[in-house]
Amino acid sequence: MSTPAELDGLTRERVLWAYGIVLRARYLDDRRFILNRAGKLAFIISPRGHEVAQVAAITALQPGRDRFCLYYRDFAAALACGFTPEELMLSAFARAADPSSGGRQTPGNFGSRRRGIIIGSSAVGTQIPKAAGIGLALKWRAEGALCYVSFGEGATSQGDFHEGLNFAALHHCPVIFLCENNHWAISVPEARQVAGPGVAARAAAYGIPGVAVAGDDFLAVHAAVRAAAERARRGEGPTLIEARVLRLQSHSTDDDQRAYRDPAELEAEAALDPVPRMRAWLLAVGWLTEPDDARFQEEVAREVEAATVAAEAAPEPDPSTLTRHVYADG
Amino acid sequence: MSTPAELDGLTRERVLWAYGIVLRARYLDDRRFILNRAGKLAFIISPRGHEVAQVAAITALQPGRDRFCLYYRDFAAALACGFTPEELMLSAFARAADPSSGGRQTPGNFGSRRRGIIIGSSAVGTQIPKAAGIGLALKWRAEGALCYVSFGEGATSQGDFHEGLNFAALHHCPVIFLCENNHWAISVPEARQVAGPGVAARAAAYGIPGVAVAGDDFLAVHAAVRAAAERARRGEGPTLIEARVLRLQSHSTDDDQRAYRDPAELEAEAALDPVPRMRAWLLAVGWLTEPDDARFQEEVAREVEAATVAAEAAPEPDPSTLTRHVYADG
Amino acid sequence: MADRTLVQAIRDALLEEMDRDVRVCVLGQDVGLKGGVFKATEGLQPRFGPDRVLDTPLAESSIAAVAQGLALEGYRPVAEMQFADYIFPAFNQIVNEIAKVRYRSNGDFSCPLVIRAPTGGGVRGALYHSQSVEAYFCHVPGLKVVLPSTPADAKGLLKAAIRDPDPVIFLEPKKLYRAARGPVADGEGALLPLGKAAVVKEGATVSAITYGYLRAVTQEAAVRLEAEGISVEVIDLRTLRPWDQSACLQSLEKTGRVAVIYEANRTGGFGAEVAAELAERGFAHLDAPVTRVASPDVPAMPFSAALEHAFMLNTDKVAAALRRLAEY
Amino acid sequence: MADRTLVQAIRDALLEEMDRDVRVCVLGQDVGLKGGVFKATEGLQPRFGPDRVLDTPLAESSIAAVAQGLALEGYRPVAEMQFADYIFPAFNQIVNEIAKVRYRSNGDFSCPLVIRAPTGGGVRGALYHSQSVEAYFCHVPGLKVVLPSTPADAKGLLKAAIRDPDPVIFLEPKKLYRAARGPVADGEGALLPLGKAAVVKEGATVSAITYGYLRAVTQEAAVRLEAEGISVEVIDLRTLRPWDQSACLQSLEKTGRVAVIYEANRTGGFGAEVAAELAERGFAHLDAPVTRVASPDVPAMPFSAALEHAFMLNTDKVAAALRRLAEY
Ligand SMILES: Cc1ncc(C[n+]2csc(CCOP(=O)(O)OP(=O)(O)O)c2C)c(N)n1
Ligand SMILES: Cc1ncc(C[n+]2csc(CCOP(=O)(O)OP(=O)(O)O)c2C)c(N)n1
Ligand SMILES: [Mg+2]
Ligand SMILES: [Mg+2]
Repeated sequence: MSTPAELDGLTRERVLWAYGIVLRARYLDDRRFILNRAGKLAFIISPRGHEVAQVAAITALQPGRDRFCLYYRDFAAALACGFTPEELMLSAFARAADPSSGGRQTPGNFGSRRRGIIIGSSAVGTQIPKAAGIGLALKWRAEGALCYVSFGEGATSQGDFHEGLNFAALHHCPVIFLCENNHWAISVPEARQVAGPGVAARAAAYGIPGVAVAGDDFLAVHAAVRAAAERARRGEGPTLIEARVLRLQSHSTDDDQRAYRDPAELEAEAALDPVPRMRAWLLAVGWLTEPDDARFQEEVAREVEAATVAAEAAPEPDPSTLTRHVYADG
Repeated sequence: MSTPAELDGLTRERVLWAYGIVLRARYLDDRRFILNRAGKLAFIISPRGHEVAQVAAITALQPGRDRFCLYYRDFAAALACGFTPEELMLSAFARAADPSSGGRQTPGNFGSRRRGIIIGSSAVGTQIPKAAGIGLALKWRAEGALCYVSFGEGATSQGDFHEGLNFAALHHCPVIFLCENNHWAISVPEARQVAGPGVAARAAAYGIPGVAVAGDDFLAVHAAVRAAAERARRGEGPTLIEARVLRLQSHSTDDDQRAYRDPAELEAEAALDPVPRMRAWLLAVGWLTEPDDARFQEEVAREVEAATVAAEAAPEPDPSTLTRHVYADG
Repeated sequence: MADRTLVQAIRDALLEEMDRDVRVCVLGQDVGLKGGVFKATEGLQPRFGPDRVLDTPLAESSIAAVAQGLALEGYRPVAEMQFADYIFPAFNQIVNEIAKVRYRSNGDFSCPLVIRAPTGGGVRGALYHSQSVEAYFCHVPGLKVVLPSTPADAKGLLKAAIRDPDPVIFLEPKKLYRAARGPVADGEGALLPLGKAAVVKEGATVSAITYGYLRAVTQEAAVRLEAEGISVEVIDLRTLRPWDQSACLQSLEKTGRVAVIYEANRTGGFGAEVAAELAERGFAHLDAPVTRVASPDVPAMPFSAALEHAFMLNTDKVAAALRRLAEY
Repeated sequence: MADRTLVQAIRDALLEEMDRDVRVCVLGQDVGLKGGVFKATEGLQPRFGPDRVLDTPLAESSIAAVAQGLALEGYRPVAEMQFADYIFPAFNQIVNEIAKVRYRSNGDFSCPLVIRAPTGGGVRGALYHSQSVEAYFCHVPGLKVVLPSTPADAKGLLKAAIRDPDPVIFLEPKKLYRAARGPVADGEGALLPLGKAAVVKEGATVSAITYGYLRAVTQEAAVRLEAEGISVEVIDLRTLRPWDQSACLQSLEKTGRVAVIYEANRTGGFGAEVAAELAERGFAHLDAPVTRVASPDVPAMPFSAALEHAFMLNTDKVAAALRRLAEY
């Protein structure tokens, strides 16, 4: 990992804030798994292994100004965009107060108009050309805002990936396409998914920059996204970034990856968990001390517990609301 | 244009055969336009400007052994694959004996099971991933056959283009993807259609060879397709070829390109008609003499006239057949 | 009141709405200099520029998706699909995305946009330029579906669709683009509400409920039957989702006999919905079965003039069906 | 006769057909080592290898297109769409290509393939893992549509679909994958013809026509009503295109009262076709309106257990509707 010399405009405070988000994501995830095993949460998609890449990317952007088309694994990114732990727990419990969908969608479909987080769906890849359209609008409006859209490497196989990149490149839309390449789409490995030299290399087909970065390298991801953002804000068009990450959990709580993956590989990957690595890096460069970290973690644990209690106690959607919001007048 | 030294396995006889096909395509096209103006043919899509590229490509393949997924502009390619002038006229007149569809489809949707010409549709781009599937079957069968699929540069914008290339590349399917890039999709110019460095360059995204050739250079197109065919038959997978051609007519008889194209450009392109250029080349290298050519053209004109007369006189489909062939038992 | 063809009325609606509201923009294949393959956007690009009248790549999924992105950002896009037959690559974006934006966000987001497409046959368009696709969209909560049949309706309903807060699939009977001509009001006076049927002709014996190209055919059949002493009430639905159930039921209660006449393949067509609903809600008033008159169940309309003719409903076929119903 | 769950019966059908005919192959996302997200293809890849049981990229349009290519070359592909909600990216390939191959080639080509997809709700799958999509395909001439509801039917009909000379959309009610269990025959004895409904329970007062998950719900409602003295005949359509009109009409003629019960959104659902056709053809025998009982017109089934429950039909709702109909 890099040293503070490469910080590229980042302050210690900002990096520690990002670390706090990463910790919240991890603590929340642990808590959700316990709740899932206890039969209290029906379905979880874990960001485990992706957290550092997600938070590093969002830290390079401007929530409130920019637009975000997140995908179902972007749990840590959603926190970085401003969702609170309690809000995400409301969504996990499908409570009425879930700000994304009032309990209508599975957790992982993040949306908040005031935060610029465009409501997603579970249909893989659909957000990619949609982001091109949002980018076109932002270009027309010319206020320097951009649209960030993320997806897995599996999504790059969809026709919508191609159509979205072609459109955004043609019209120099201010869009950052970020692929969180964890090398698996449920049980399908990258080798049976992505023909050719890899995701980042596909940018060249559209005449736009393609950048591959190690997703556990906070500074590298941050720098790539920051460069892409500057390019976008200058009106030079989109960038495709491939952050190489690990999927340290099964695809979802409905999956068990031991059925199709090599145990030795799983073990080796577990040792590469980016969260302790980020912590070790911050300790090494002296931006974090062990006692500070302990205090941090305690705070986060308390916050997550409070969020869980509050969300669990929150009311379910009223069944009479089932038919609302089909049209404007309903 | 190249000289016979580059002939790459082609005999004089074979090239003259190809020239004959090119002439037939042109004479038939001229005849169809007259019939269209006379109100006898409802709709034509002209191959004008594409003929040499089409015939050069097919001449490098093995009709009868290989599969062909042609698109609506592949009139000359259809002739090269074995359709007779009379058959194509039957299709233009929507006669019952039209071998492609018995008058059910607009002319240009070529199909003939015994000739390996896979029945197409008018929906742009759908043939591309279908060809990947055919290629997979041919790979499994391992008899050295390949699938040739052609399309315009407009079709490369469809998601199906991406999905088809990705699949064929992943599975090393014996497929030749040939883009007839005439720089226009009806009125949309290539610059508003294809982002980045061009169609051939997109092959790299899938790790397959991408080759751009001048579509009026018979030998160049032939050599590119021949190399792709050898590669495919060796089991090394697909190739993407971009043949740069001119659209010397409006998109179809429903279009008038003078409404959206620069008159000077149209005039300049008319001077580059590949058919007289092929003739000039053959005369220059001595494979064709003026008297032979005159005799050729006379023959072709007679053949086209006979085809027209026969097709016009052929019976229309019986209305009672409307509901046949919806399912196997009907 | 100007005299306009249906396609001119469409163009007028686009032009007026773009003049009225800078958020309105148009996108699609060949909508720019060419003005669309049917000339529905003719002259718009010179007037509003290549951004507001945007020639897109040949990729319907992204056309729908880009329109959606623009709508989410506050624009009012009108996307053109060159033929309704080519809307299917965009089906996922329309059904899974556009239609569900409001619902899935619990009302936080909306997606006001219009997708226009020429529909139906009778112009020798063959299998891929003749399809009637309305049924696919009428089954999708979150979408509205409009299918006008006169220049005045086309203009008034397109203006309303553009101003509607929800996504509208706007299907235009291509056979009528130039064939239908009539008086059309200017500006606000042209506006018509979505969801209201038109009683095209009053009658007492049979109610003929139809839409699109078949409105004119049904009117002709009604005139013919009038001479035979059969009084036909002709209703043009105009909007298919939501459709005007009360106007149809009112007519049913008067006549006790209903035919639903539509151009699509019979099985699973939108006429099934109309027939099922009216047969259920109007049961007590029916003197004869609610009858469907539709196209045969073949994959699409063939190119051959003979086969096209065999496929399409016409005045003879519709009159015969209405006569049978009156005599039931 | 082995005792199998519905998903096991599906797997058995695939395995037997692959054993029987080397042209049969399976493709889709995660169908390989994982055996599919519902385990419908479990154990097939180890047995038949990674070609005949092919893990595809995450791209439904190409899954359909590749299956089509294989079918055109004489293979008998069975493609899996991971959820019916994700079949829409393939809509163009299915509707414009696969369904029309035979027709547009005037019978020269055919396209025998099966597309399997888990359908329907009730498993907390939310908006994008619960949709009922049958109506979209039932409107498409050239396609057949099957939607079984018992292990024996699932096996028998899947085997028939694989052997059918035409393309079949095979929808599997995911709520029943493990919940439905019953005796299933081996090999050829399991085969069932497409297009035949099953009279699940005879009855005299009301005909309840249904399919899929709601077959069991309707049976429960029928048992409950029997205790109240209302005799319900329950018919499971099993195949939706072509559907068994004569079995339904026969029942209608007996009872004079018909309810069509389906899980999809009411408007434009396949039940509209059944209701419209029966109300038209059975008119003279009807003592009450043909009644539709369906899900509300909201874009899809929400995640929240409370909202999911509010969305779904259940024994109470179906019994209430049947009671009303009997009392009409
Ligand atoms: C259109 C569509 N097809 C299939 C699915 C089912 N599905 C959900 S996630 C997933 C794998 C996605 O893999 P990838 O894009 O690599 O993202 P990751 O989950 O690895 O982060 C699949 C197949 C879906 N949601 N949408
Ligand atoms: C899916 C689809 N969308 C739109 C059309 C209408 N259309 C027919 S040909 C064409 C242009 C195709 O251009 P290109 O692929 O470059 O081929 P060319 O005609 O130039 O040879 C369009 C837009 C279509 N046939 N199919
Ligand atoms: Mg992945
Ligand atoms: Mg072109």
